[in-house]
Amino acid sequence: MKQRLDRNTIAMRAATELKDGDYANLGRGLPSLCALYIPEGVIFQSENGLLGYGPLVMEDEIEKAELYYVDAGGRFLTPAPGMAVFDVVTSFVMISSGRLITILGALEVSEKGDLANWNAGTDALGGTIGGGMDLAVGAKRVIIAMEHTTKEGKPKIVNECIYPLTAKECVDLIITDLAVIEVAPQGLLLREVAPGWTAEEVQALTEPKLIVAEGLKEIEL
Amino acid sequence: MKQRLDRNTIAMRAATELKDGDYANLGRGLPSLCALYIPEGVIFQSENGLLGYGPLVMEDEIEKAELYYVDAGGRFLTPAPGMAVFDVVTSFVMISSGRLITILGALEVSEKGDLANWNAGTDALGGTIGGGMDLAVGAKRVIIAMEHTTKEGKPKIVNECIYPLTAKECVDLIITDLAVIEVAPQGLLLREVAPGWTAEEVQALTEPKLIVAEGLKEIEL
Amino acid sequence: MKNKVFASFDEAVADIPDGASIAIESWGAPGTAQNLVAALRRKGVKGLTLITHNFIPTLFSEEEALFSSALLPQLKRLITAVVGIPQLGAGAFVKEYVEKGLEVELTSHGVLASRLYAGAAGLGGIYNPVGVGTILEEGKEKRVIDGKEYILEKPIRPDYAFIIAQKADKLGNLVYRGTFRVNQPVMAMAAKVTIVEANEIVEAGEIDPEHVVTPGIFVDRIVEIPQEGYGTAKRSKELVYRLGEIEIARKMLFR
Amino acid sequence: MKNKVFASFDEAVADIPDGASIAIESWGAPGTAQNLVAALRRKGVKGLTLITHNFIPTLFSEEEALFSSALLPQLKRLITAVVGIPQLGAGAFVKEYVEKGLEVELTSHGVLASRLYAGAAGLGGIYNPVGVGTILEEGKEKRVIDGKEYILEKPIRPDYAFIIAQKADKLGNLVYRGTFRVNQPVMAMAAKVTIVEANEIVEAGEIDPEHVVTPGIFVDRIVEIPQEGYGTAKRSKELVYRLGEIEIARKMLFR
Repeated sequence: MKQRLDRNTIAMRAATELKDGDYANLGRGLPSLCALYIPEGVIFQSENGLLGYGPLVMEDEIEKAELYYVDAGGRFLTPAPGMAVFDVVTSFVMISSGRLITILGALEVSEKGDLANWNAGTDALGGTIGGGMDLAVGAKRVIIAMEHTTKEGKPKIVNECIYPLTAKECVDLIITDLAVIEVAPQGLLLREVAPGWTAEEVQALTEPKLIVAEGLKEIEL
Repeated sequence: MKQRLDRNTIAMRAATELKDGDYANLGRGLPSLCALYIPEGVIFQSENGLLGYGPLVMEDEIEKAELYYVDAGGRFLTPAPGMAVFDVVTSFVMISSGRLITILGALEVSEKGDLANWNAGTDALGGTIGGGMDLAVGAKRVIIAMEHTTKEGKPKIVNECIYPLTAKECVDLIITDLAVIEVAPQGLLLREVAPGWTAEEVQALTEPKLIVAEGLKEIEL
Repeated sequence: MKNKVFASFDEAVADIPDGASIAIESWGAPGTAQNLVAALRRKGVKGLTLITHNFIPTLFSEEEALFSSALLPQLKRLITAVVGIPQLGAGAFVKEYVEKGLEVELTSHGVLASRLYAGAAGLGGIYNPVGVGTILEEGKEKRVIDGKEYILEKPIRPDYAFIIAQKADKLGNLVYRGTFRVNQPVMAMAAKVTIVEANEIVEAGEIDPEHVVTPGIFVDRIVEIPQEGYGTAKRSKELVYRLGEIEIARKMLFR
Repeated sequence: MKNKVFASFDEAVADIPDGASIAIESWGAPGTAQNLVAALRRKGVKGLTLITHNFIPTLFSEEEALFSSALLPQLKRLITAVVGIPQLGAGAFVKEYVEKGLEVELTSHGVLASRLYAGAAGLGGIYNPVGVGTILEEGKEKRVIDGKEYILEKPIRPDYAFIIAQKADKLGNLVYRGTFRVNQPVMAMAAKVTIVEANEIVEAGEIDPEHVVTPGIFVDRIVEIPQEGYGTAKRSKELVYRLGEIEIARKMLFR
């Protein structure tokens, strides 16, 4: 079996979508790894009311954690110069204002860019909504960072999402361990493939038809 | 001709409606005079984002004015301990929250408690709206302090307002130079008359029918 | 000056009746008005509607920390954006109560914030694009405005809000600390009666007017958190260290 | 760090096209971004929509102070809650322009604030009870919700906001001073591009994170007000004293 990108490499590739001066909100799981690779000058937002914070407190330095700065996932943060604290009304104005780029994980993304990422089942109590729907609707750009297929090998890029939706037609770019795919008006545009993979091989693991972009290339970091 | 209360006495009577712990927003003109008579512990709000300010800077002490505290009428204010500064979104939440009592002036008040106080004509550009509509709709209690009749002697308490409305069915109490009248579910309830005036004499200067309250008394201060 | 300072948490919640609606922030132990939650448990009122962004099980014993979920047995209705912790099976811990009649209304965090704002501002409803095509639109009016779909969301105007502040002056002006500000300012504005527990109560004038976050008009009752009370810096810090030692909590913190 | 600091007011407004919509607070001279207003006059763009709470005539010569009304000849449309000064005949001073085609949309101060919030929050509309039975309801949808009448108000999302701040850091975090905060925070949030003139620009980290009023994400461009510029404390103080000497201004101040 050919090699796929590991989680850190997916995060690394997703991080290249951000540049100095961008404002970013990173979702849980894989997207949160992007923080390790994001270029200087990118400013992070946390939905619970913090902008411009410093690095996460790592697991082995928990005793250094300040009590009063946590992110939306409950992780401790370090303060940084130029940080701002605010309430959630202001925070969700930020999120809805189109001034943020968000990198989110996904269970499924549809051909039209529908996103399902909060609940892997049919029971509404089987997942948590949080601020993900707001981010998916309000962000300037929604980038998905995820594995291309489920653990069972089934496509996560699908014709129609089966799981409960987070938002309709919201995804702009999908970055996986196999490919970089743009959600374009004409359909899903395959822009990059993992080293050693062909467009056909990626298509075989993707439910909707992919349009191979002119200048298709290998994922570079 | 019998004597009517002067403007300061109307303001004094209106001020007795407020007590320690109340939050108040005073309109322009006659209502602003109430500030001179209001008991200690009443806290003033100004729609441009100030709560708990101290006395107005008087005309002859303008050089004492701090630059950064003005009220909604552009008058300079002195700071007071426990004051809070905020933006107008917060200010109009305050105004809409039913936590404020407002004393406003009026051109006309109708039998049902409709208020007209922003425009004495038919031209929309002939008056200024400001925050008066918000106060009239949102306040816990709307008290009107005004002269009972126009300069020409015509009733200002009318069956239907002719001037453009500020808000419908919003007035709770009318305090004039002749009477104190409650806007009650059954109609206008005459509760107090100026010293030496009878209910009939007040009625003669009032367009809608007044209901004389049990225990009608002279205005006391 | 009207006295807003209450001597005990029990007195501060004494008038809360069965069936009341209460907004409580619950962003971790230092962001929850735990002493008021404890008092409401002692009082034992039933049929409550709880509005809380995070409804998550307490990872500690009740003597150590209380989240808003400590009120679970007293609830009739729950409005929340986060029910449970994904790693712990999300909302599974409320199922027993759902079977016994608990109503759960899920929302998103931003929609909750804007509904609380709408309640505070006296609005009748707001058209929000968040939730279109999701379970949030079920049973609600939808409408296209200028070519875009929106859901009509109703304001939330709780009977009470329980707030934890870093500092309160005697007029009720509040400041918070760090990310535990969260929904508290808008909950304080939206509620009919706002009850505050503060780490410190100071005289009027000791908070710079420019730094007040919640102006005193929105605050009805204030109780000072005693040294041994829930939510003090010392106690919260101890919990943080304990949290670092709990495997499941590590997964929460560093997932 | 991306540079938000512009060297001149003219550069900061250089891209504003004919027909743009601009929100400008104008609560007296120290609460108006006068230097940006002056730059926009110099630029001479036409067909503007101005959103301003107070649209009042400048009581001074243009060299002394500029309110938002200094843009009157460049406007196509005006949205305001206060047009003119009652003692000076209210909106009479705009009549000449109305006859030449200026559209004036009157609103109330609170409705303006909530429409700016709605624009900032991406809402499609809000049901506000203020204005029912008044000229504000003309041409708008009305609706009864839970027995009460509301007007459907549309969000305002200006292309630009002109803001005056007491202090800005280089990331754009702002603090204001006293009652000149007013509509500025919500205008900065609602606008697509926010341009700030600040009495002082400081390094990131020099404003306490807890005291930031407008977080830097909402601020695109910052220009420092020069010592001789409009709106400095010295200049504003001089105006205040002059104001004390003008009969009409006295009536304004102490009516």
